[in-house]
Amino acid sequence: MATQHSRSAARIMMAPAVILLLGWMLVPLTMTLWFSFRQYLPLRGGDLGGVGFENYVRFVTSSAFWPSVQATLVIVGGVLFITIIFGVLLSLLLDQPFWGQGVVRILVIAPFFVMPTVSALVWKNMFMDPVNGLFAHLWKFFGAEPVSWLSEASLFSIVLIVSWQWLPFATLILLTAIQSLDSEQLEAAEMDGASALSRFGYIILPHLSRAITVVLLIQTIFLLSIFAEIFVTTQGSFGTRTLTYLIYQRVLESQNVGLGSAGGIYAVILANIVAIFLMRIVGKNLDA
Amino acid sequence: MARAVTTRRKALTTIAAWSVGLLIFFPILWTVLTSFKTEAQAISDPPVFLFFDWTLENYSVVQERSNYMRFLWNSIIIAGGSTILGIIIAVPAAWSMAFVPSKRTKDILLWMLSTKMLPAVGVLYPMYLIFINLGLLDTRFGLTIVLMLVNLPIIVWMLYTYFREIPGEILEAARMDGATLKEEILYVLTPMAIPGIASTVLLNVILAWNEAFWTLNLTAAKAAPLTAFIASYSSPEGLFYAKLSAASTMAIAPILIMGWFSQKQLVRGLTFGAVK
Amino acid sequence: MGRITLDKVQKKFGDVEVIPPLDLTIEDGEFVVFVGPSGCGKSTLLRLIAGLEDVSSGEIRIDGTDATDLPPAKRGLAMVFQSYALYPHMSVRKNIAFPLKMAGLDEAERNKRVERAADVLNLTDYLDRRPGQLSGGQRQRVAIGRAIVREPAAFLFDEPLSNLDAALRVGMRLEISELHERLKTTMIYVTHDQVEAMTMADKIVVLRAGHIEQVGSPLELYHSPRNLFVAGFIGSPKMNFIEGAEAKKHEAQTIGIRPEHITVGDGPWEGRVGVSEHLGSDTFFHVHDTGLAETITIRAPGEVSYKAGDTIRLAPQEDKIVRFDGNGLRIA
Amino acid sequence: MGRITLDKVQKKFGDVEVIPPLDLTIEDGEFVVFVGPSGCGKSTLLRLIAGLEDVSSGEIRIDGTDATDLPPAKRGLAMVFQSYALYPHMSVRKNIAFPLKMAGLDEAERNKRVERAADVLNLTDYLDRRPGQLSGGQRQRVAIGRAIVREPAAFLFDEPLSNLDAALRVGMRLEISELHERLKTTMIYVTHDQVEAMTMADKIVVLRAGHIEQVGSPLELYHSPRNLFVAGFIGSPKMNFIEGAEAKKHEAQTIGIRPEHITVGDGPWEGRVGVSEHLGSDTFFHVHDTGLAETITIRAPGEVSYKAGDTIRLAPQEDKIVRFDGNGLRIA
Amino acid sequence: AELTIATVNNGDMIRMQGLTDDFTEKTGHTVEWVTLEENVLRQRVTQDIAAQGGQFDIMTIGMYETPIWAAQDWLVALDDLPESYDADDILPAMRAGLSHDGTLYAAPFYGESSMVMYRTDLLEAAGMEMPEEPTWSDIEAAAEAMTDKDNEIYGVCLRGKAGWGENMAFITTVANSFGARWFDENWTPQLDSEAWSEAVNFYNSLLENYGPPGASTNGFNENLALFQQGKCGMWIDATVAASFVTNPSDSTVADSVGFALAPNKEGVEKRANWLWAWALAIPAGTQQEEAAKEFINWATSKEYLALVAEKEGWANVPPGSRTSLYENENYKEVPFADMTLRSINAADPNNPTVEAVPYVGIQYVAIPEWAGIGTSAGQEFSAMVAGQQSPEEALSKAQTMVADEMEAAGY
Ligand SMILES: Nc1ncnc2c1ncn2[C@@H]1O[C@H](COP(=O)(O)OP(=O)(O)OP(=O)(O)O)[C@@H](O)[C@H]1O
Ligand SMILES: Nc1ncnc2c1ncn2[C@@H]1O[C@H](COP(=O)(O)OP(=O)(O)OP(=O)(O)O)[C@@H](O)[C@H]1O
Ligand SMILES: [Mg+2]
Ligand SMILES: [Mg+2]
Repeated sequence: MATQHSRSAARIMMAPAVILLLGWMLVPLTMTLWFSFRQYLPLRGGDLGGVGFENYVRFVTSSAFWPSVQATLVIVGGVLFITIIFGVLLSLLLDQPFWGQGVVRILVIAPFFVMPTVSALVWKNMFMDPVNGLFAHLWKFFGAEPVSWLSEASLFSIVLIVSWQWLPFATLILLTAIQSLDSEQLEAAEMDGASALSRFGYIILPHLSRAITVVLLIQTIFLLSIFAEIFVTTQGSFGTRTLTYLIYQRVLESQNVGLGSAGGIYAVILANIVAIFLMRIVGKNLDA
Repeated sequence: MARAVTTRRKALTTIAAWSVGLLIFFPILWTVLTSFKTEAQAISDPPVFLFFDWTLENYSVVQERSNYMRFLWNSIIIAGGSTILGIIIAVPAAWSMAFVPSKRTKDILLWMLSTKMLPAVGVLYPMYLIFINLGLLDTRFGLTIVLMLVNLPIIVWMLYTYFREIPGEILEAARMDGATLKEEILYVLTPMAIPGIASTVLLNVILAWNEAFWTLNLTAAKAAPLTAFIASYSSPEGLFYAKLSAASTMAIAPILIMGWFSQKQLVRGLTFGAVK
Repeated sequence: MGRITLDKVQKKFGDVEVIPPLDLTIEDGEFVVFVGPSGCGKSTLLRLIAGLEDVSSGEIRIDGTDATDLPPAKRGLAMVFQSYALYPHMSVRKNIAFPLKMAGLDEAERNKRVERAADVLNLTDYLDRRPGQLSGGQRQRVAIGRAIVREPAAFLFDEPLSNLDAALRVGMRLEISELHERLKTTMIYVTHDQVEAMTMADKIVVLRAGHIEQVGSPLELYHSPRNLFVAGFIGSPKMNFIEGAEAKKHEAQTIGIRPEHITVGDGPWEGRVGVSEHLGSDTFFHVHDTGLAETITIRAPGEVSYKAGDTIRLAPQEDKIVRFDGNGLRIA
Repeated sequence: MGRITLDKVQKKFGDVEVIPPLDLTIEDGEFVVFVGPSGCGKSTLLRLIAGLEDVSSGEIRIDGTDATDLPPAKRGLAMVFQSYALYPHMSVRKNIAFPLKMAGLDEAERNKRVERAADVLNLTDYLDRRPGQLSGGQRQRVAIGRAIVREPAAFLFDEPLSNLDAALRVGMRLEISELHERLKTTMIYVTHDQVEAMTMADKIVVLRAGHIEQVGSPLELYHSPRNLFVAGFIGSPKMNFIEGAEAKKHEAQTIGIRPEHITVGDGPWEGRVGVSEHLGSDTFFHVHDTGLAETITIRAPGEVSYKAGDTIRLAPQEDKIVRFDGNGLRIA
Repeated sequence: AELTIATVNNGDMIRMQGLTDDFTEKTGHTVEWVTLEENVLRQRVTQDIAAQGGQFDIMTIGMYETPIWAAQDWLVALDDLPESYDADDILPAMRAGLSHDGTLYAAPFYGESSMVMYRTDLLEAAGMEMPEEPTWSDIEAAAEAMTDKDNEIYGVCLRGKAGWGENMAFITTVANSFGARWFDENWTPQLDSEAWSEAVNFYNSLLENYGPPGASTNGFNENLALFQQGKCGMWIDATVAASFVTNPSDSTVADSVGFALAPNKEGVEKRANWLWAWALAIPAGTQQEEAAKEFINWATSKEYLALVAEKEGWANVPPGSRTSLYENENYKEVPFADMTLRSINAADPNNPTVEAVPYVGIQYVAIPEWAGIGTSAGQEFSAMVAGQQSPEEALSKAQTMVADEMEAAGY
């Protein structure tokens, strides 16, 4: 496959994608880096001069910073946890023979197509509203005090909404993975005397590890930057201010571009820490 | 494993699977149902499920208020355009990675993916300035480019995983048969990878369709897609569940229907090389 | 112990009867091979015995007790799969120990048994590798190891060698035969390769479309095939079949003569040499235009050499000619 | 025309020299087979000739002109891949026509040529099917068809039969041989199956670790192997090698004798029968405890039968004994 | 020419969209509407104006933005509108709030203050009456009397949703009416003052005891929906809400709503009413300045009011912008007209608090940092209403945060 000719062709064909992405990454990022060292306040006339690392210091020392990192990690972690656990269970269920598999699959996949904005609006208003929401009706029906989900259990609610959107994705990937398991392996385990639970633990789960890694990677990429769900539901209140949202507030609400840019650089660093960490696992798992 | 599954067990599984399926689908179903209610029925206590006076009023209200077709058309153009553009750029790149791998291939791939982790808000301001200078604000072209760039890493990765499964021998055969590189990709690789390309296209149309940050921030009137349409409904005054439901239904229906029709393709391809 | 009896065992998939009711007894310690063309039901039969498929009707007895409804693990049988079905994420040691772990043995005991099995199978050096790091033959042995440690009443093999290359296949064939010599455990072995069947079996069961065509020792099948199907299936290169006048002479519808039973030189038949295949030890000539059949294949010693197009005369060994009637059954 | 000359051709992957500088000439019209153990560089050599890999140094000439830097398509060679590499999305017709289309032929001409090739290969009825709807043998033929239509200077085959089952393999082997008879085009054929090599080749090139061990006709290799490696590689079952006192007697470091050249009965050697393999036509005995080598394999006629443990006497045919010196080279 | 107009998705604006044809007919200009939810709108237009994006020819902005943007020369002055426009007809309070250095920079589309809306039927049933100028004690007493949680009737609905334009607008007016202020004359934050503590504690206990569940996520729209469903005894909010709660097609309690001035604390002369206008402004640098002016001339004119009155009835006319409207005989029949005007007139953006302050704005502080400060503080108070922290904690966090922000902004 590898003649000199094809190698140089490969380099040329890779170039557009690499150059575009490099530009996409570098140009705005460089500008962000530049802003982050400036006192840049558009509402006060724009660039008011360099301030060294002041923005950086201010951003981390602000009382909102660590809680926002924590909220980010809780949301990402929570959604990953829920989607993977339920994704595995659901894919096991859907892998069994039953009537109407096609239809159920259509039902399960549907949330994936829903815009984040729409799903957040629907959940917030029609389900989680403490007076008119369906949950409130349900709670009242069982004689319980309705919960104001978005304030009393804000992080949980957001995790729930986001999980609902991503569960189909996890389930589908895991289901395909389960279906790709060589049935002879399960039979061998059965011959070896493994119970259904042992077969799950010793055969199916290890087989799924690769798929789980992929779910982990892709979802993390998307979850680190969730925005619409928070913007629509809590606007960052009740401890749901993620790093992304905090930066948004700095840049757009306070119109402090310098400070926000410093936050952006921190987010890039956080993303890269997570990325390196993920790539380690994924790289290893994808090789095997 | 192919032992006779008892009917009893199958029935139980059926019940369980349908229950879970309906539970997951319920929010969407409820939204669609609510969109046909009057506002009063939408908040009635106890909630009415099916037995209400079905009305199309909400849809006409929504349509009156905003030109749905224009938003829809923009969504189609932007989602479709960015995907097609992405595919055109990604196919050669994925070909290179899959068939002429080098020591750096994997690093490049992971680097590409990592660009997706950059927080969009962090670079919004610079992007806005760039767009102003290039005159791309509120143009479908500009948005198409941005969404293409946003999703390019995913496209490359997906195509790469499909291409890797295509035996290199077939491309070599084409080469022996006298095909040039272009012909090799056009006549042999692409047709063979159609299922993979199809699911890549689908996934990216969905991602682009639902992208709500750039589409909202870089458009005004002319290029605004459905995400902007829904942004004007997030809280109209007074009772609004039914109207919100109608607008939501209109925003998600096209992609939902497309997704359902092509779900086999999508599911088959949604594996990112996770399954081998 | 490992006497397996199938009593009117029948298997349907939906409406398709893959195995029509069938009786078969496998004696303790026997090496029985199921052969037959692809899709004839060999694997299905094996899986019925293993308990991986339910019988549609009939009874399976193992050592006299009814096992028809026992789950696979309870039947005391071990199976080696065509794909080996090794657990890719476990080391060789863990793979082999898996059935023991499932049986609840403690670790010390497990290790002891695993090491004994590894010793028998020459796997000691590979115990800590993953299956992905092993060659085909080694994987094969791990699969056997996993079967051995359970000390089963019988081993079931489903085309265990079909994924190996020719040279390795010969080696593994010998290893399995030797293992059987040593353990004297009942073995049921599925293959569609008749060389394997011939060289390994105590008893061959020839299947066609779920029916048993013949049961017998390899040489019985070679010398006294019950019908045309068995005659054609057993022996390589294939038996030559001749119909028409020549068959009439022997008062048969069809006569069969194996390539190794035709000598070149003076004889009643004449033909033109087509392709000849020199193996060194032997040469196979494909002879055309004999007026008997399209091609007559003969086996000659390695030294014999003809060019394509040469005309040669052939002499069948009259006593080796097999006769078949109109129904394809051998006339004794 | 199809004379291919390799002149000091060398191939490195990174720092690993897979093919050390090597000379080889393939004459026009020859059927040359590359054999050798897995990983010895057969495929690499073939791909160098095809132009799918760059040579690290040296020169490849086709019909006298330097082809070293020509792209694959320009070399006028056609290749049949192990996996057949058919285009799954094209009909058989389109598959076969693809090289013609790439060469810019018009449709009428393409169809004419495709139909001619299909005729030769008995594919006419399948022209409108997709490869996925064909059996292994048919796919094989389509792959050959795609090679034929280009009327190449030479055909390159890389283990084209290794994906087929045993029975089909024999059939296809014959077909390819017949094709060569008919077309008389140069063919280079890679296999690791020595039966294929022996039966098909005009000339066999035995490779080991990128080195050419011997080049010669099948019978030359069988009768006069240049060294221990070739002697062991060619012939099935393998030649028996004996060292020590017995070899000394023949003034050699090692002597070799093929299983078919040892007769059972009265003779100088004695041993205990181990596994015996009954093929019907022949029986192979693996004899232990001869004091000569761990196992001596012998081939006896099908009728001969001993039980495991029997003691038998063996007589080697003295004139067939091959002698090797300390370096493993045959002593002429 | 084609005008691109960014606007908020409230009823009056939507109604204007429906009437655009009239404008096109008269002038030949066409209009592209970008209708966005309030928060999204603010973000979009601020972003666009700050970066000089030039995406819009007209922006819908509020009283808060106008003076700040005008100071940056980002807006086109509206001092050359034709005579017929009658700029002097604009209510003086509105005009003051939308001007910078005495020049009008945004034309009010409608204006509002806040007032008390209450259920006359419930109050009657409780045997009470609402004075036209209630104090906070009156409010508390009425709330207690009307609350009937078993029947899902909550005495008072107030804004709890975080946001400078949501809960902070209301809380700031409460604070004003308790005699508190955001900053002293040296821009030192005053959230640690006694008055603030009193105000916030009062607000919190009112919601805690008599408010609906989930009050911490209720904004204008949520409360409106609750009130229309008959679930609120009282609601203190924007005067524009009056037309919605009295509209029988949307409201179940349309004919039993009473109005009163926003309350004050006994002895404090400032009432808790705010002043706000959604106004149309033209960003400097637009290519369509002339056409944009024509549009503003049309949309905020007396004729427009008449047009709406003709098509939709007087109750649906955008209120609060013009004196002439309140002098109109037909409009005087609208039940809330008078109270709206009184509320608006009671507000004085240039003099919002008891003690002197260095800023203008009643329910906001007209400095660029306010949006950030207000929203962050709003989140603390929202968390307080959700029961996640005490008023004291909320105040002290807000105080620290505001001090930080002010320092960062260089005060
Ligand atoms: N789960 C199943 N459902 C329906 N039909 C089946 C199933 N499993 C096997 N069959 C059918 O039963 C027949 C016998 O299959 P089986 O696998 O036993 O053949 P085999 O002799 O093992 O063939 P091979 O040599 O190809 O492995 C085939 O026709 C096959 O198509
Ligand atoms: N692209 C490559 N990069 C590095 N090493 C390679 C590459 N291709 C082949 N090799 C190495 O070159 C040697 C020869 O490989 P080749 O494929 O030619 O063997 P082969 O004789 O065809 O073996 P087989 O019979 O298994 O097909 C092997 O050791 C192989 O690992
Ligand atoms: Mg089988
Ligand atoms: Mg090879």
